[in-house]
Amino acid sequence: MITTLQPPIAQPWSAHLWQRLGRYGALIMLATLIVVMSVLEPDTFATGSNVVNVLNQSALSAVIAMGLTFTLVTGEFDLSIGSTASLAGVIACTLMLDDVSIPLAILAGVAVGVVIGLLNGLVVTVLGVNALVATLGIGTVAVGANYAIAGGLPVSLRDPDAFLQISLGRFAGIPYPVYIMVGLAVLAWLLLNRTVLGQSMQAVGGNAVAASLSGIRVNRVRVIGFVICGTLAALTGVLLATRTGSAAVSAGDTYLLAAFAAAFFGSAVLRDGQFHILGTIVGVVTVAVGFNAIALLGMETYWQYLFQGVVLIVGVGVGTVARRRAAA
Amino acid sequence: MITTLQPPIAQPWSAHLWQRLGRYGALIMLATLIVVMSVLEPDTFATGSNVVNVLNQSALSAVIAMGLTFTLVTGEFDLSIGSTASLAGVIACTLMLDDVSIPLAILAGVAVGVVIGLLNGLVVTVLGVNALVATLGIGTVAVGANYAIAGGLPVSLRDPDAFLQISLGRFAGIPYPVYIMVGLAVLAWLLLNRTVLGQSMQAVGGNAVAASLSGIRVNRVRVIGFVICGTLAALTGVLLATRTGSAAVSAGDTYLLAAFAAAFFGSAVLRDGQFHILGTIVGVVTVAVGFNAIALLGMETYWQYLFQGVVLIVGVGVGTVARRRAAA
Amino acid sequence: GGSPGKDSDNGSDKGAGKTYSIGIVQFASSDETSETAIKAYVEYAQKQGWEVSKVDPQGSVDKAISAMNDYVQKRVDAIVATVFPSDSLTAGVRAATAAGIPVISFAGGTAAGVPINMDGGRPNAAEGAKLLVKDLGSTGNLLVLGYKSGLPCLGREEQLMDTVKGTGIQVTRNEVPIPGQVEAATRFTQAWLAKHPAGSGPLAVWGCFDDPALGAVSALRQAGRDDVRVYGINGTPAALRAVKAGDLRATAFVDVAAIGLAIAQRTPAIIAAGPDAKPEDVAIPTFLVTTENYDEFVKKYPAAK
Amino acid sequence: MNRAIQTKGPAVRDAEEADPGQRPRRLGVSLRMEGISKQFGGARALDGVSISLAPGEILALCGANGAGKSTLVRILAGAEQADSGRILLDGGEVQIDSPRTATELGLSFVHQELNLVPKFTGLQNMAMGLRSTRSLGILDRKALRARAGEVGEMLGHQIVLDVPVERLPVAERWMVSLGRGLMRPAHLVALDEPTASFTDEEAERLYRVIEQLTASGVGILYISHRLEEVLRIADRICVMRNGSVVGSYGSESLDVRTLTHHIVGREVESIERRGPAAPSGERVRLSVRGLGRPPRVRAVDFDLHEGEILGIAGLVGSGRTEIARLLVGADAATEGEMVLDGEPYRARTPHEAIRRGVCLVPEERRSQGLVLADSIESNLQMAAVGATPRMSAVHRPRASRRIARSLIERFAVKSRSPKEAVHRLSGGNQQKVVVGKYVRNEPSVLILDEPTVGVDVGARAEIYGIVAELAATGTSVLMISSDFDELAVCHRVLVVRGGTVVASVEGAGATKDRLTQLCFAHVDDQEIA
Ligand SMILES: Nc1ncnc2c1ncn2[C@@H]1O[C@H](COP(=O)(O)OP(=O)(O)OP(=O)(O)O)[C@@H](O)[C@H]1O
Ligand SMILES: Nc1ncnc2c1ncn2[C@@H]1O[C@H](COP(=O)(O)OP(=O)(O)OP(=O)(O)O)[C@@H](O)[C@H]1O
Ligand SMILES: [Mg+2]
Ligand SMILES: [Mg+2]
Repeated sequence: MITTLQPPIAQPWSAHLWQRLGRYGALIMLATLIVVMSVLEPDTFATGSNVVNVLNQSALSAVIAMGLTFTLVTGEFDLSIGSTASLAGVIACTLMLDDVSIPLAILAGVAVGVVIGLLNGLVVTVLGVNALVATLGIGTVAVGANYAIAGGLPVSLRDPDAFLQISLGRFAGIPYPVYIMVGLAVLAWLLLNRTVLGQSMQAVGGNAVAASLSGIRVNRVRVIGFVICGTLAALTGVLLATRTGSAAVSAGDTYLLAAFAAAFFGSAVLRDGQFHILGTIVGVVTVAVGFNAIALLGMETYWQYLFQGVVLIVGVGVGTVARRRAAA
Repeated sequence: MITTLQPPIAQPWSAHLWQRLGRYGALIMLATLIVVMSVLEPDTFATGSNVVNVLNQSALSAVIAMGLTFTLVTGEFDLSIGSTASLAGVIACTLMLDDVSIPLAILAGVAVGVVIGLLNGLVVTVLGVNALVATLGIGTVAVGANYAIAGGLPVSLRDPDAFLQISLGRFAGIPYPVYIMVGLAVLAWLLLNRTVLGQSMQAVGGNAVAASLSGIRVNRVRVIGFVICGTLAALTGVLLATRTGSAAVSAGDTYLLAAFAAAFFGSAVLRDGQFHILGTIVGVVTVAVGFNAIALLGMETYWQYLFQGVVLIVGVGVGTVARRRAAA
Repeated sequence: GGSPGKDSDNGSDKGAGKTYSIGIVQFASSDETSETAIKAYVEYAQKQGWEVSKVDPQGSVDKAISAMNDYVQKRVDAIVATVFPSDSLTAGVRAATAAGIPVISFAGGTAAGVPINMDGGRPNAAEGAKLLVKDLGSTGNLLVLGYKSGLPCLGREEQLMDTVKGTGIQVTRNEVPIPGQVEAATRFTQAWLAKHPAGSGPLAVWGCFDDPALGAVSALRQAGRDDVRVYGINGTPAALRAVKAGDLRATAFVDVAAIGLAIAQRTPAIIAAGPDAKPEDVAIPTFLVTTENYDEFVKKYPAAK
Repeated sequence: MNRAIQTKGPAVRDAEEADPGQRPRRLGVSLRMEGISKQFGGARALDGVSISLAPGEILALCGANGAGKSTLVRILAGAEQADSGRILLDGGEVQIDSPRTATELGLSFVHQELNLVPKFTGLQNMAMGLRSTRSLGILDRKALRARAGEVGEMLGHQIVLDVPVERLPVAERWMVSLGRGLMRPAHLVALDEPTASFTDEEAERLYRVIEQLTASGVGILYISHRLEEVLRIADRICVMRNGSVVGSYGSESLDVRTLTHHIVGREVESIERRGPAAPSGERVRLSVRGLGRPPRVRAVDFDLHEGEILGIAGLVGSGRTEIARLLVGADAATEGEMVLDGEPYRARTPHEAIRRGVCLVPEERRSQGLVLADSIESNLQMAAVGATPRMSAVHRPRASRRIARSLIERFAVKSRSPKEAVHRLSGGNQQKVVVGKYVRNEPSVLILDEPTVGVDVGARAEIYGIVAELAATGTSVLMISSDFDELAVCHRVLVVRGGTVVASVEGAGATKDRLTQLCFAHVDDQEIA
C-alpha cells in the first residue's frame, strides 16, 4: 500500500552530511586523535611497536567491558565486575601457591566469575532486587570472600615466569592478550548478532514485556547475561594477575568505571544509544589511545583528567548533535 | 452511567500480611538490626549519645544521597557527585588559606556544585549525551580542575577551629550536621511532593514523552535536577572539610557508590521502585547503623564486607519478594 | 545482624596485668604495609589479653572519623589511626581527646591529641635515593611515580627530590592513581620507555612504594628492556622476590612489624600519659635491600620474604 | 521454571516440529475455557467465564471497557494466571503457565497494546521468540525473511522490514505486530482490537487474512469495539459485562442496535444518527497558513472556528499526526504562520501551546499519554502541572484529588480509587484518562488524535458527548480519526493526503464513502512522488 518508506522528496545534501557525522562521529574523533598524535609524535606514537603496545593495553579492559556489554544489552547493570576480577585473580594465585597447575588455577578463577554471575542473576530475577543494589551487594560479599581467603595481603607467586608468559608471550610479534581480545570480540559479536539467544537478549533489553509475551524466557536470558559478564570479569582478573605474577584485593577496582565508560561511549558508535560489541571495543581503544597520548606528550596530571573527560563527552556529543541536526 | 467502583472483595488474611511486609520490609530489617544490637550491646549501642553519633555520621551521606535522589527521580544518573564533593572542599579550603572569610569560602564551594550541575545538565540536554557518559566526563574534568588547583596535595587549614565548629558545634546536645540533614530532608520532601517542580520531575522520570506532551519543560526540569544534585554534592564536600579541617583530591570519591546504594535501597522502602527522599534517608541510616554495629562488635574485615553486602540485598529483597507474593 | 564477629576478634581471655580496650581504625584492609604494622600490634595486644577491635573505613576519611567516634562511644582506652593524615581526622581526634583517649597514628603524623606517630615518610627514602643517584652517576633520566595525596609518599618524594637536586638527572614525574596503581605505572613507564630508547644514557624508575615499581618492572618485561634500574620502597614480598630475581634494583624494606610491636609495648605508657603528652615521631627502621645484600637481609629478617 | 504441559493435544506436536519456513499439514484445535476466574488485588476481573471455539470458527468477544476481554485472552496467552478454571485444547487440559508455553501449544496472539521492541526492525520484531531451526541456535536469517515476506503477502501489505519500528507510523507498527502473530504456523489466533488504529482500507485486508486462516482450520478469537466489523466477520459473539459472559449469540441474529444494547445494557444513540450538536461559531479561533515541515508535511491551510468540531481524515502515513504535532510544537514547524484568537501563534514547545490553551491528545496512549506506574490521579494532573508557568508554585494534593475524582466520574473510568496505578486499568479506561487529563485544562483548542482507539460504544458516545459539550461552550476541536463513521460528529472534515490538506467537506457530505474516495484520489501519483 501507500506507506512509502523513503520520504517523498530528496533530502538536502547537508542532511546527508549530518547523518554520516552522526553515524561516524565517535570514530571520526578517534581518527582525529590518532592523526594529531602521529603528527606531534611521529617517532614514538606512530610506530608499529606502540600500536601493538596500545592494543595490548586495551586487551584487559576490552574483555571486561565486553562482558559488561552483555548485561547492559539485557537492560541490566553490573557493579560487581571489579570485585569479581580481583577475587578471581586472588583465587587463581592462591591455588597456584598451593601448587595447583596453571590451567586448573585459571579455570578455578574463571569459575568464580560464573558463580558470582549466577548469584547476581538469581538475586535480580528470583528475589527481584534492583540490579544496582543486587550487584553492589554481591560485589561487597565478593570482597568479603576475598579477605577471608587472602586476608587482604597481595598474593604473589614464588616463580611466576611460566604464568607471566601468558601475557608476555608473543606470536608473530603480537602479545597473546591481543589475540584473546580479538577472539573473544568475534565470538561475542556472533553470539549477539547471529544467534537466537543474542536476539533474545537485545529484545529483553529493548522491551522486556514484549519479549516475554512473544515467548522469550526473560529471566533465563537475564541470568545468562549476568553469567557471561561475571565470567569475562573473572577472566580479566586472571589475565591481570598474569601481568604482575601477583594478585591484590583491590586490583580489579579500576575496571568498574572504565568498563562503563567504554560501553556507554561505544553505545554512541555507529548506533544511537544501543550497546554493541564493536562500539565497546572502540570505546576501550579510544580511552587507551587517549592515555597513551597523555603519557607520550607528558602532560601535567590535571591535563590528563581534563583531556580524558573531554574525549568522552566530545566523542559521544558529536554523534548525538549531528543525528539531531540530520533529523531536523 | 456512573462509575462502577468494584466492591472490594475480602482478601485472604495472608495477602494482607505479605502486603505489609512488602511495604515495610526494609524498615523491618532496620528495626531488627537495631533490636539485635540493643540486646548485644545494651550499654554502648542503645545509648542516647550513640543514637546522636549515628545520626551525625549519616548526615553527610544523607545530604549527597538526597541530591542524587533528585537526578534519579528525573530518570537520570549522576556519576560526578564524588568528584564534585572533593572539588568543592578543596576550593573552600584553598580560599580560606587565602584568608577568605568562612561564609564566602563555603558559598564559593557550593557555587562550584551549581556550575558542575549546570554543565552536567546542559551536556545531557543540549548535546544529548547519555547521562552516565556525560557525568563521568564532567566528573573527570572536575578532578582535573582539582589537580590544577591543589596539585593533588591535601589542603589543610592553618587554624581550623572556627571552621570545624560547623560540624563539631552542638545545639541542645545535637551536632549541627544533624540539623542540616533534617532541615534539608524536609525541604527536599516539600520540593518533591508539594511543588509543581517536584511533580514535573516525577512526571519526567516516569515518561518523558508524555510529560513533554503535557506541556512540562522536560529539559529544564532535567537541568534543575542536575543542579540540585551538584549543589548538595558540593555542600557535602564542604561539610566533609568541616570535619577534617582539610580537603583532599579524592576525599569525596567514596560517597559515589554509597549514595547510589542508599538511594536504590531507599527506592524499595514503602514504595515499589520509586525514588523518594524518605527512602533515601532510611537507606543512609541503615548503612550507618550497620557500620556502627561493626565498629561496636568488632568484626573481622571479611565479616564487615559480608555483613554490609547482605544488609543491602536482604533489605531490598524482603520487600520485593513479599510484594510479589501479595500480588499473587 | 552480624554478631559472629564478636568472639572471632577480641580475644578477651583476660591475661595477666592490666587489660585495655583498643580501637584500631585501618586505612584500607588492602593496604599491605599498614596492615602488617597493625597485625604485629594486634598480636602483642592479644597476648596481653587486651580487647582489640578493627574497623575498615575503606579509605574514606569520613568513615574513619565515624569509626573514631564509635570507639569513643565504646569508651576504648586508646585509638590507633592509620595512614590518614592526623590533621584530617580532627573531628575524630577532638572527640577522643575530649574523652581523654590518646590517638596513636601509624604514618599519619603527630598533631594535637595525637601524641605519637610512626614516621613512614622521608626517612624511608633516604638510602634508596642516595643509591639511585650513585647508580646513575648523577646524570641520565629518571621517571618518578608518585602519589601526592598520601602523606608517606609525599615525604618520600620530597626526600628523593632533595637528593636529586643539583645533579644532572632529568626527572619525569607521573601521579599514579590508587586503586589502579600497578596498571597506571605500567602504562606511564611504557610511554616513558618509548621516549627513552635503549642507549639514551643511564635510565631509572623510582616508585614511592613497591606497587608502582612493580608496574614499571612489568612494563620493562613487556618491552624486553634490561637497561633501566627500578627502585621501590616498603619491601613487600613481591618486591623482595623481584630484587632477588634482579628485576628490581632495590627496595627499602620498612620494618613496620617491628614498629607495630614497639608501639604496642609502649601503649600502656601512652595511655597513662594521655592525649596531651608531648608529641613524638618514631622513625621506622629501614633496610635497603639490593641484589647484592639480599642474603644478608634474609639472615636478618627471616620472616620478611 | 515452567511446569511441564500435562496433556498435549495432537495439534501441539505439529506446531513444535513446524519451523518458520513452512506451515504444517493440519491446523486448528478446538478450545474450551471453563469457569475462568481472575481477581486482581480486591477487584474481580473475571468471574467464572466459559467460552468454546471450534476449529475454523470466529468467536468475537464484545463488552464495555473493563469487562474482562483482554484479561481472558491474556490468561489464554499465559501472561496472567487464572485463579480457577480449566483450559482444554482438543479436549485435553493444558497448564499455560507462561507465554512460551502458549506459543509452544500453537496459540498465537496480537495483544491489545503494541508490544514491539522500538529499536528493532520490523523483521527482528517479527522473528522475536521464534526458535532457531539451525544448530547452536544460529539465526536462519534467510528463512525468517522469506517467511516474513509470505506473511506480508497474506496481509496484502508490504510490511516495512528494515526500519526500526520506532520510526514507523503507529498503524505501520500495528501491521508489524499483526505480522508477528502470523509468523508461527498457529492453530488458534487471538486478536485483541487489531483494527483499532486502522482505516477501513487496512481493516479489509485483515478480514481477508482471517478468511484464509479459518479456511485452513485456524480458530479466531476476535476482540473489537467496532460493532459493524464484529457483526460482519464473526460466527458467534460472546458479550461480557463486569467479568462474566452475559450472552452468546449467532452474529446473523443481531444488528448494531441490539448488540449495543446487550453490551451497555441500555440504549445508546448511534453516532451516525447524531450530527454536530450545536452550530459552530463564526469567529475564527485558529487560522493556519502554509504550515509545513518538509518532507513530511507541506503547505497546510485551514481555519478553525470557535466551537467548531473539525475532523481530519486521511490514510496511514498521510501526515495527520504530524500536522497535529506541528500545531502544538511537539515538532517545530519550519514554514508558515498561525494566528490564535487574533494574535500570532508560534508554538515552539508543547508548553507554549498549552499555555495558549492548545492541547493534543496523543495517538499512542501508553508511550505518549501516560505514566503507567503512576496513579490515575497524578496522570490526570499532569497537563495542569505542565500548564503552570511558575515551577515554584505550590502543588495541592487534596485539590488535585478532588478534581481527579470528578473527572473519573465524568468519564466513567472504571477503577477502584484515584490512587490506582493506570497500568492496572483496561485499555479503554486508560484512553479515557488520557483524554480526561487534557479536558481538565479547559483548552480553547483541543486536538484529538485517534481519541476512541479501544473505547467501547458506550464510552465512545460519552466521549463524543463531551466533545460536543466542549464545542457548545466555545472550545474548538480538531479530531483525527481513522474510523470515518465517527467523523459524522464533525461540522467539517479536512482530507489529508501526502502531508497536506487536499479537500474540505461540510459535515452533511462527509460520508464514509466520500471521504475514503477523497483519501485515495490520485494515490498512484502520490506513491511515485
Ligand atoms: N494488572 C492488573 N491489575 C489490576 N487490575 C487489572 C489488571 N489488569 C486488568 N485489571 C482490571 O480487570 C478488569 C478487566 O480488564 P480488561 O483489560 O480485561 O478489560 P477489557 O475488557 O479488555 O477492556 P477494554 O475493552 O478497555 O480493553 C478491569 O477492571 C481492569 O481494571
Ligand atoms: N513513510 C514513513 N516512513 C517513516 N516514518 C513515517 C512515515 N510516515 C509517517 N512516519 C512517522 O510516523 C509518525 C506518524 O506519521 P503520520 O502522521 O504520517 O501518520 P498518520 O497520518 O497520523 O497516520 P496514523 O496516525 O494512522 O499513523 C510520524 O512520527 C512520522 O514521522
Ligand atoms: Mg482490552
Ligand atoms: Mg497518527
